[in-house]
Amino acid sequence: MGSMIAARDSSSRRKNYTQIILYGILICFLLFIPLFFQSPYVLHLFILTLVYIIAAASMRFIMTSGQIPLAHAAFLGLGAYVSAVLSKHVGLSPWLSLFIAAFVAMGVGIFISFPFARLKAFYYAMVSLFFGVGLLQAIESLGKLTGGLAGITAIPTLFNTASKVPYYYCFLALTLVSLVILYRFEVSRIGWNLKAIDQSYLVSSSVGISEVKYRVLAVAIGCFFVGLAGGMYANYNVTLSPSSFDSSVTLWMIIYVTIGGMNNFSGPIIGTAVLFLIPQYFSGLKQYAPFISAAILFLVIFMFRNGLVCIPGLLMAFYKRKKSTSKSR
Amino acid sequence: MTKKGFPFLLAAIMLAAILALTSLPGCSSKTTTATTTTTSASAQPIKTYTIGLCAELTGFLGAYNTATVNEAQIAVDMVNENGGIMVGGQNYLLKLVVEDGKSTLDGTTAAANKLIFSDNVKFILGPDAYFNSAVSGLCEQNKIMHIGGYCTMQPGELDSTTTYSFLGQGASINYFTGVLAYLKANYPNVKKVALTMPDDGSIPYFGKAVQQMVQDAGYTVAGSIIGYDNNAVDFSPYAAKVMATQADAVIACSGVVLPNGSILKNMRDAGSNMLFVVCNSVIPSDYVKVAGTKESTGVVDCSACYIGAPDPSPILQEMITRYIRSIGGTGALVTLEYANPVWELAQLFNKANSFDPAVVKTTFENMSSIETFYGTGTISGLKTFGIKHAVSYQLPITTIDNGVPTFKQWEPALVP
Amino acid sequence: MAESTILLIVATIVNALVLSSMYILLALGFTFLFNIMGILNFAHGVIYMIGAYICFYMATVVGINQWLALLISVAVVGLFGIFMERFIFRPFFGNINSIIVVCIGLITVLVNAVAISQPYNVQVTPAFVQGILKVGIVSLSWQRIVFFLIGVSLLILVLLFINKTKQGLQMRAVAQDLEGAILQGINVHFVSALACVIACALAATAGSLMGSYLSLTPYMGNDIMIKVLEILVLGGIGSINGVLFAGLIVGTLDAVLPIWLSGTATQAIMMLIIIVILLFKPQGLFGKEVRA
Amino acid sequence: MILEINGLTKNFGGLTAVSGIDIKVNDGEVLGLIGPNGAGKSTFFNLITGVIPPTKGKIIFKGKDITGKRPHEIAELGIGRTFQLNPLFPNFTVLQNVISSFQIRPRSNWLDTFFNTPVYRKNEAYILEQSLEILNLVGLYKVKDELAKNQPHGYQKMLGVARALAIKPSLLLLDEPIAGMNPDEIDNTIEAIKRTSQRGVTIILVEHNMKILEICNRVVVINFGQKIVEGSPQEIKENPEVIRAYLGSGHDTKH
Repeated sequence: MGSMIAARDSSSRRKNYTQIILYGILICFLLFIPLFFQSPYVLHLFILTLVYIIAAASMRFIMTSGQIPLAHAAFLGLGAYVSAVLSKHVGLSPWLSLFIAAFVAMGVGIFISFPFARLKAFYYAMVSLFFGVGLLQAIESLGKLTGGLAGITAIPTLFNTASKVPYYYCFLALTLVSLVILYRFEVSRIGWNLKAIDQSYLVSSSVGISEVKYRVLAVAIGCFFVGLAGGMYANYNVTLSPSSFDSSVTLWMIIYVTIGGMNNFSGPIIGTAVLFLIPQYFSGLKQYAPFISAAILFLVIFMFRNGLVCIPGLLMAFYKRKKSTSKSR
Repeated sequence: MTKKGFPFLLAAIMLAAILALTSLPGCSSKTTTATTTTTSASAQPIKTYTIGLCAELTGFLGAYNTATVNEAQIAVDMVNENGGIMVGGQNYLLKLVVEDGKSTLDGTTAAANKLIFSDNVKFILGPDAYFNSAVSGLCEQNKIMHIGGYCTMQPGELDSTTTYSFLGQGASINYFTGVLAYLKANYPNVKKVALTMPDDGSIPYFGKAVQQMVQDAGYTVAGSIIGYDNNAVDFSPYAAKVMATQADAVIACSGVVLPNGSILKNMRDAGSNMLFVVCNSVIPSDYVKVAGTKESTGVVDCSACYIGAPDPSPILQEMITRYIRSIGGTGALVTLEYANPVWELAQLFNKANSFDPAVVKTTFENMSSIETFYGTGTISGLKTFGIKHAVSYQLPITTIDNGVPTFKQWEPALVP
Repeated sequence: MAESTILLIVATIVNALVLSSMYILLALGFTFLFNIMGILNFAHGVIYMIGAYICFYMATVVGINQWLALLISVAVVGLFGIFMERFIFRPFFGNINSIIVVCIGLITVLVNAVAISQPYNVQVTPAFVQGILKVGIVSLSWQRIVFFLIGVSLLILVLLFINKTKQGLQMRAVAQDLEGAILQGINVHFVSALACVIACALAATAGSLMGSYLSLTPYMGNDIMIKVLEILVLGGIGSINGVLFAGLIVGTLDAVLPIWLSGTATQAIMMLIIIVILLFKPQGLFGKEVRA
Repeated sequence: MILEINGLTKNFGGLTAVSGIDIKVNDGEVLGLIGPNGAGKSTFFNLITGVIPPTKGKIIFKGKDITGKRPHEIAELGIGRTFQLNPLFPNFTVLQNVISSFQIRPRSNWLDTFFNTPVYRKNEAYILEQSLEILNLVGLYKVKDELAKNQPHGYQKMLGVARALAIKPSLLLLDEPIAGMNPDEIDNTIEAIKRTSQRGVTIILVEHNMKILEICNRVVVINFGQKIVEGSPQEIKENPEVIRAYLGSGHDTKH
């Protein structure tokens, strides 16, 4: 449907080209990052950003259907732990366990979303929050397998090297593929149906959109990608602990989405890049660093209600207004 | 779907982020670990040498580690004011760079990553407890020497695979040799003990070792180890559980002050007089804070927390003086969890005459004793960890009655 | 029955009652806010923490009587409630994502400010009431009994306020039908601010008391926030009776479950119980059917 | 006969909203369902379309029992409906509203959808053409690119009809299609309903505005959840029972 609506726009063809060129430049830029930065630490930050971008984008995908998945960080943890346990204790290849983790997360997501599909709005959000907390505690209480609160260490890694460059390229590829898939879902009829359910499940069911089916589908797709992100995280980071996936992480993921812009696909990407990378710059402030994140939050939420993605639109509108006022004079 | 302009923004933000990151300290290749500082007084330039400290400055260990990091800084100052260290005929001053692990394993991993790759340090001190496992593996991989603070004996913290990791301050297990000997001598009525421990995954390892030790010392352990949730809202159920064992004493193994103090308080509130034995690095007077003055009674504390022994060594005396000055407060509250590793590392540099972690490590392994703030420490641990990498030394035993901590005696402790 | 078993049972009952009453105080304020402003104030746990710290600071550093400190804490936090209503909730009325963002910002600022300003992470407010009540073999601390009584009397006060006073009536009117209430000439902003003040004051009371019963950490609000949400959803969002009932259930489970289970499994089982209840009663125990 | 309802009953707790209604609807007719507020008309629609399950009774559509089916399954069978309130997707444009409603025919499988295959594109092109045609039919073509929530009330109601038509229904349920409209809008709407009916769609409409009776072939009056009387519009207007129960109960007849 997206393509069709774009096709109505007579000037869309030219705009598409500029868009393709811009995305091309962006991707080239991302490809050259390891050449710009010799420091493994900066690459490390970029790699983590890529992981969180997948997580936040998949969270937004679920949120387009009107469900607020407050268990999303727990699913990230589920993916991470499944991949870690499979590769460390079962001895599977990390590459295999990564994808098994994604499917396990998807399976659990589907399993819970059938009963949860009865719950609306706040109840869904809260019950998924409890499920997330419970899931994490369950992971934690399996001490022998997961190391409990202390966490799990010495997880087999994807590449047998201390260098971070292969991880960067691999994760960049995985992230781009995931984003493209999520984007395709979003602009396809599936994505539109999710948005329709969000606006009115009653009306959408009256035209034949099955509420349960699409809500489950949204959770399944979202959980698959967040599970994948979790697996990537586990097999890159080598260590895992439950506290990295607790409910405050979910809330931060919602912040990534909201600050970036909930109504736009690039919202979570921009939000994650800004809110994950910028506070790192101030990490030298130690205990005072969290205030920087909070300051960004307040600034953006009070100035740009619709998130950072609305800035170009606002600028353009400002520019146009200025032009028209100068013309009228 | 309005998409126009978003690639622009995306690119701009990425660019901004990248530009910001390039100016991050340590990202530019110019930074080296040894920098020359010109001092006006001496003709010979004195260089500084940076060592890393991985600590949990925020999160549940936050305030505790802030204090221990403060001590580590004092120890560094003491080393520097005594003339620094001498390596290869060159005089160096030590510089401490601290990274925050946020009291999570992943945060600690990130902090260690930052120390290794961004601050380019070759020696990492800290962190404590199970967070060590996040650092040990990385240090092994990158051939960085690591001296941890406290150990809960979980896999990956210190074993034969972590050849670059050491424990500079006790090993948690050595507290028990001291306290059990003290209990035997002073509390002959105690026959049955209950054990409490945070349910953080260390029960199968640390808990098992402790249980074995307690049994070997001739005590019966009441029931199984009582594991509590570090984040529980209310600890009174655990207190009720401890009281229900009707043991003569309860030994609080590892864990931070909040749960232990709360359990103590709830036990006293409910009218139990059970002897409360604390075996971990917690400042005794913190118990008084958490449990209350009246409730803090009948407590035996064996930890690295020193409180007013009559005969401190000169360096300990110095440390206490400076510490009191630095917090501008009252009372000697010293846990020395990171200060001892600093002191040990300074000695090692002088002795090894090198900044190569492999050389320093070998030097450490070949030594049999090393000076600490608590007197001479022995290097051992082969039986417990499968590797001779743990420093143990005498520990102070303190009792608390009616909210007043009293130093009793030094108790020699040894990690087998 | 063995003596130890009796002791365990009595201790557990007392724990359950005290915990429940404090949980209910918190959850009641939270429900108030939700009913009247339609806002899920995720910062409620932090308000509780701030209340506890103000009371602690007044009682130990300034050195005044604990009860006076409690009143000061309630007053200060209540005023903060007005601030929150005006500058944080009103601009984002009805936008749940934005509210979450603002609340997280608030939590980050307050928690870290407290964490930095405190030299040690663990503090305890001095006991409000000293002494132990001995009944046969059972000993109970007076403090717990008093806390329970305070909790119950505050609950009764709040319920009386809602049901008997003009302002309470206005609140109920706003909760039921916002537009209708506006048409009736009710000052909705005033009612919202009042609800905010009451919610914050209740949280501050619970915090101050719990600061002495448990201990203070900058992070004490996080876990209690989950409890509040559990109570809210279990009771049925917006139902006052639901809060009372669910508060009792959650408090009791919290006191009972750790007796058999070791630490971390407790929360998992707790969540399982709540989710199962909710799957059978999707609107909570006392919730109304949502209109289509 | 397209729809047959036997003894349909719904209890909400102690309250009986609909009790034992029997109605037969013939192919191609326009059936009016009238009754005062709270007579159970909307509940009746919700029961037919599966939004709420009936307590008792049977609903047979084209010879098939559809009692207890889910709303989207009933929509797939070809029963379209509009709503009294929130009749649209507010954040979609008018055109998107209609396009989104094309769920049933033609249907691309999800692989086609995902990979944007020629089949999918052909289907979507067809859907676009159909949607524009429907918008023409209901007279909303001129506002097709505007957000639905910004439309006046009358347009929103018509959009509800357009949306219901998108599922190509053989039976269309209209819930108060002209309530709250001004006379102009009422005329337009009645025209549109007539046009729709001429295309062979069976229509049941609920209304308490008597004006709608002009276009009905047959009228059923319900009150307190029960069928009072059934007949041609003329008969209904003259039926004393109806006048007493409905027209005389405070509602003025001019309305």
